[in-house]
Amino acid sequence: MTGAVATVPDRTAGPGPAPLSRSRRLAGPALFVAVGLLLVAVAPAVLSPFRLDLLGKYLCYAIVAVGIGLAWGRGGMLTLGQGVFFGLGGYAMGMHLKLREAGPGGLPDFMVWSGVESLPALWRPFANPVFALAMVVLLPVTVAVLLGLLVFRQRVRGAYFAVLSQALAAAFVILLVGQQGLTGGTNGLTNFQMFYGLDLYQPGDKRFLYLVVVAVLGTMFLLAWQLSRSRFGQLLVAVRDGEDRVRFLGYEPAVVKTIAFAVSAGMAGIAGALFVPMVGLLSPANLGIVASLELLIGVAIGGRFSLAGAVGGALLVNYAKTIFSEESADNWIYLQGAMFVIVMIWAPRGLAGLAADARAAVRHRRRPPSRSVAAPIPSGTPSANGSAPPGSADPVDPARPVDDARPADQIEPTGVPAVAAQRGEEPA
Amino acid sequence: MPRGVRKPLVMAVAAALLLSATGCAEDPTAASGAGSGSTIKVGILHSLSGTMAISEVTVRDAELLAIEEINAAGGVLGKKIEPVVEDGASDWPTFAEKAQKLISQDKVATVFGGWTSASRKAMLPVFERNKALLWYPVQYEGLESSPYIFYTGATTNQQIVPGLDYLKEQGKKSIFLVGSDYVFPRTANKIIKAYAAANGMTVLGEEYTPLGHTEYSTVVNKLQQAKPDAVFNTLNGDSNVAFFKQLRSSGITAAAMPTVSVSVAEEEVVGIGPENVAGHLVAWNYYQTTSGARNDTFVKAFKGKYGAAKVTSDPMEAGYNAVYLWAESVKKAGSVEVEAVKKASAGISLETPEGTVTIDGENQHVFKTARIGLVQPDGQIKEVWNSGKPIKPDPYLKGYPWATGLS
Amino acid sequence: MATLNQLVIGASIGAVLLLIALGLTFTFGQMGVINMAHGEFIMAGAYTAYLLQPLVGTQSVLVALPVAFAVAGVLGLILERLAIRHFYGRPLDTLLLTWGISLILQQVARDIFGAPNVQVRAPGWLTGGLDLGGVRLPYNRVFIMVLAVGCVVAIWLYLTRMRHGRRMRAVMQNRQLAAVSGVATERVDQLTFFIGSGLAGVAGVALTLIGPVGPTLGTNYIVDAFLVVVAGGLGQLRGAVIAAFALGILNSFVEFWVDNGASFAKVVVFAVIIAFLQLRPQGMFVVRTRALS
Amino acid sequence: MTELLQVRGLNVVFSGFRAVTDLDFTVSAGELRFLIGPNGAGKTTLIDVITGLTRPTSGSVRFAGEELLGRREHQIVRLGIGRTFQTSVVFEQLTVLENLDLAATFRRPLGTLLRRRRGIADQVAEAMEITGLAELAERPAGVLSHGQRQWLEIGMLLAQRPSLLLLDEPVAGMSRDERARTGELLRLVAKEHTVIVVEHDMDFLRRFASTVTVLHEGRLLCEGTVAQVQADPRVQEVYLGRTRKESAELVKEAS
Repeated sequence: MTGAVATVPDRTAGPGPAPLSRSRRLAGPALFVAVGLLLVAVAPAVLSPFRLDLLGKYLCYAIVAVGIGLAWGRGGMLTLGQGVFFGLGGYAMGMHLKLREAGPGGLPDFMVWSGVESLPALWRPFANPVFALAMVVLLPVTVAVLLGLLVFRQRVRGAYFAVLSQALAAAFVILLVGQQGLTGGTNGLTNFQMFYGLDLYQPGDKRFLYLVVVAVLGTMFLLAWQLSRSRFGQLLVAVRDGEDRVRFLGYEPAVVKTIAFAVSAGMAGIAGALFVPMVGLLSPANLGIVASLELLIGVAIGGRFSLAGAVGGALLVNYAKTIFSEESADNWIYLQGAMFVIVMIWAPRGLAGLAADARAAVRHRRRPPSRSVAAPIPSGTPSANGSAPPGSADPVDPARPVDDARPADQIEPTGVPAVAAQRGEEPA
Repeated sequence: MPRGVRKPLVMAVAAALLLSATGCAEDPTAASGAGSGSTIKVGILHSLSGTMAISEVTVRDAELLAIEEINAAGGVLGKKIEPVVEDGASDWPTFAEKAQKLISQDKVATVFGGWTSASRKAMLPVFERNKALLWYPVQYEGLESSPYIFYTGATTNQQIVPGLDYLKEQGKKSIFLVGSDYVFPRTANKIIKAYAAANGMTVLGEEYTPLGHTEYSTVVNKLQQAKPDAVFNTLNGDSNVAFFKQLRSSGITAAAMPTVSVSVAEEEVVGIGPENVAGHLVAWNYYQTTSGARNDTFVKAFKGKYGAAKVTSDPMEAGYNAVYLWAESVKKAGSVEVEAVKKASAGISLETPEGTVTIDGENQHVFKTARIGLVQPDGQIKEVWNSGKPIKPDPYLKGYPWATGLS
Repeated sequence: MATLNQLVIGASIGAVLLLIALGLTFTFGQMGVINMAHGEFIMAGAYTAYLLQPLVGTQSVLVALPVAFAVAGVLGLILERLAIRHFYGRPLDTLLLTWGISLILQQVARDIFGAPNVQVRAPGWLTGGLDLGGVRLPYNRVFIMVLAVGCVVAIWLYLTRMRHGRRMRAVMQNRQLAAVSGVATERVDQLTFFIGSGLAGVAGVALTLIGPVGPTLGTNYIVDAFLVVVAGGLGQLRGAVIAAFALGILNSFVEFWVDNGASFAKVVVFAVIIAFLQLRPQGMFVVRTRALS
Repeated sequence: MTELLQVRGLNVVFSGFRAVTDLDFTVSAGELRFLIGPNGAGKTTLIDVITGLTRPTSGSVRFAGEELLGRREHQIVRLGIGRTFQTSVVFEQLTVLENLDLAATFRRPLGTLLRRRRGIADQVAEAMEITGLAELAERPAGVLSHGQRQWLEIGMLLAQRPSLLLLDEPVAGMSRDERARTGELLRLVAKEHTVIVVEHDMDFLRRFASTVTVLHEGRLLCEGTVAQVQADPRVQEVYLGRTRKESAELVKEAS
């Protein structure tokens, strides 16, 4: 009755998360270790340097995918501007590397042919390797926090947020392109030689860089995994499924969303910073609307509700793009487009959803996977007019394990807050 | 084995298979490309999708035509040329990726490709690193001379400077610069401003619009306010269509305010609509109407292969020439080996649709004749001036005193 | 004088924005479908005008208006039937789906019509301009403005005077209530998609007068169109009209007063929309349904 | 008794429609107050204003001396005011336990947010006990029946440890048994909390209400015990003095 902000210690007695059978509990870590071994030990041995470079590039995209999985899959924020954060991290790193290799007068090559005579003040601090590394994370996080607080506090969400984040990507590209002397314009930053002592022209050093990318991906994955199994992760899912209801749990959903958004932005920034030495160039084309959509589509295809699905999807989509376009330079767009359409229609929860259904079918033998695949799932944000999406009458997928913390698991959003309807808001 | 663990293993095995399949894609027999075997592989790398496909698809067509013709005439070194076509997808990193693929997977002898400066800048380190050859067929902004790139389009002193000379000759005292916001227009305009300052011309304004921009009424209004004697237009692609349509409907005539365009060729004229651009000037090294038997056969062959309604244009011709110049160099070198070809290429001279072109061994650009053309109502371009003889390429404009300090 | 001229230009840019966004206010507004293929429906309208050209000569633009409406409308209907109807209740997913479809449609156009732009001749009577005391307004701009206003009026009449239209409005405002009141929402959705896509076709025809006609035509306009709808408020005809003209005029003035302003104007427009949403988070006009007690 | 909630001079206008007019309303600490009135009387609007969902045109709402107007919803919750909704909203993907735990979370230090839940906190256990949901702790909230959901919502409120609870039609749509159970729950809750209940159900009202406030067309009509209110001719007019048909409907709705 006092209502004091007393903190209550957790009781140690009583049931924790439901115990799982040992094999199921080990499945996730086993998969993690298996994929890790494959990437660390098998891939470098089997693949040619060219293919290993490509795999490294896909892994950079997979790092972004982990962030998207967090922001979109868990948090329901359909971010179409992830390229912006990727770009901010990438440019921070690219600027540093360019300064390291600057020609006469300490100017990067493109400034010379753009007619810039002295190094712009904006560039100077990036000569410091530590500053550059810090900016790789801080720049995207800052932009994400600013944007997040501006739009989420105003309860801009769903399609509105999607369109705004897309416009952000468009505006960012235009800004970058317009400042040719500062950013290299459409060309972007190209022709990198060294990366923190690694010679990017040496296959051995390049392989080491690849391993760094694998390690970063693993770390980011574990970070996102821990976040989503924590209370914060539950809160995030709660915000996704009933943002307005969360206010009445004493939380400002805008803050919860902004944090998740900022974390995903930071991951994208780190991915961009690794992309630069891995691929050897960064241009506005890598961060525009199309690039941002491609980042997203990988997550959608892999399965946005599963972090592992997001990673797998990013790898698969980029691999498919390479292979399709190599096999059929004239018609690969058809293949790519068809892949998106088919997956979105027939596997709305992505390949990870299919896998979960298959598992469930094997385990229960009571519901064929086709039914739950065809069952529509609600979008990441609640439809605020209170219309329950079809299928939400039976919102609990038998495939959903009690413990939702394991990365490969599915958390489907449902939740149809009546609060929103009372506020007279439009469907988002 | 517990059931839960089996699945990850299955996935791991599947992933291993996938990876090894990728590895297998590196067919060891692909090494045949560079000379052994019965064919010589060459790469063709242009955007076949995305926004740049508008321009690049026909360049690929012209390059394939040249390969077909050379093969019909017996190929080079007794072998047929086998093109490997890749899509740059209007995306610069993709250009770099595919260039690397052509070099290390397909082991091609050379690559013909690129259009935008950005795609060239993205590919440049790939070719330099692998010591492989790129033939780049489009006019560009100069200030570059990579030992592993051959530039068969015009550099600035073969297109922009003659265009300015022509305007000066016509007594135009004031100009307005309109361009797309990317590297070529910005660099070109820097050169134009230096030229104008040295030649008593005033630059009344400089406007850049984003690539793909289609709303030009404000730019046209600025032109109306500034009233320049002429407009120097470095817009690219789609934007030209919108610009000329809107320029015309605003009542500005070519007679009152002529524009000189450096990225509008026969092909673009079709898309703009000849009636919208008739009477305006363009600066190139080749037109479909350029006289000469060699051009007649080129135009005839191109229409024969791709349809009578097709037109030929400067970048297509430059791509077509690039294949012939490479083949000529290979014949002279007696090998497709890169250093040998580079060495042999110096001074190679060829009768091409645009006239005689010669490779300048110094910078791997080619001597080209500059031509100013007037767009005709039928969509063709009539030459109104030419430089008389091929101009020596000077990518850094070292021979122009007013240009010191530009690079 | 230049200022007046810019005002006129702003209004004509606004008319273009309105035309391309009008269809979206329906599909995005009513059904929450983020139709990335809307740009390709615009493209389909433009190519319709191109295809009719050899048949009906230079008046093709006029003939093309209704035909393009039908062509794009049917395309939209097909899309709705085959794909989008599986997506109701999860509108955000439609974005990815329709993006895939837009990629395919672009490639189809490239394979049918070739990668380069094609030409659509404007009728002779659209080539001149109207002199308003020193300010010249090209006839094709007048035509686009009249067309935009005409479309708005037609839609408004349809929504308020026709039975079908009133049903559509009912579904827009409260889908569930409409459904339980006996409105066949599925039919209404089909009709909405037909009309929304058809309007894109009309916009495509109009755009042939001032811009390029090629496979990537739609990508030039799609982001602007979405911004208009977001600024205007979902499903709000009035909001879309005001937003389109406000953004058009803002654009034209920023571009005119700032040197090299075309790029800058786009950034400013984005910033203004973010700022605007601070004041009006749900767009300009929100349907108010009073809190139920 | 100390006045916990004071509403003074409240006016709420929705685009010309006056939902609440010059309303004064006071609730003392420890009270169990029922809020009744016909549709459109302004009951839910009043609750919306108190909890920050609706911004009034003018007036003041003070809670334990603090002005509530101008605060955002979550800040008001943190002051110790919790509410439920007519249509219960729980997080269907989360289990009952997780729902309750989440509701209790904001009183914990920030660091616990980043950790996984281990064990059950005291207030969560209490809330489960009092609502009788302990057996369903590990079930996803999505499988609960309508009544169970309402109890879960009330449980979530209790886990928040609020000092004022606002319940918006807690028994609407419930079966007779469920209503009785909810009434018992209400009695238990009211022992330790101040509670305001919006309710239509006359039967429920008679059985569990102590003080009743009647709203009509946005104004305070009268206030008093159930008996006083029922005897008030104005109330009878509002409820019964209409056409028979309407009253019949009202009765139907209430039952």
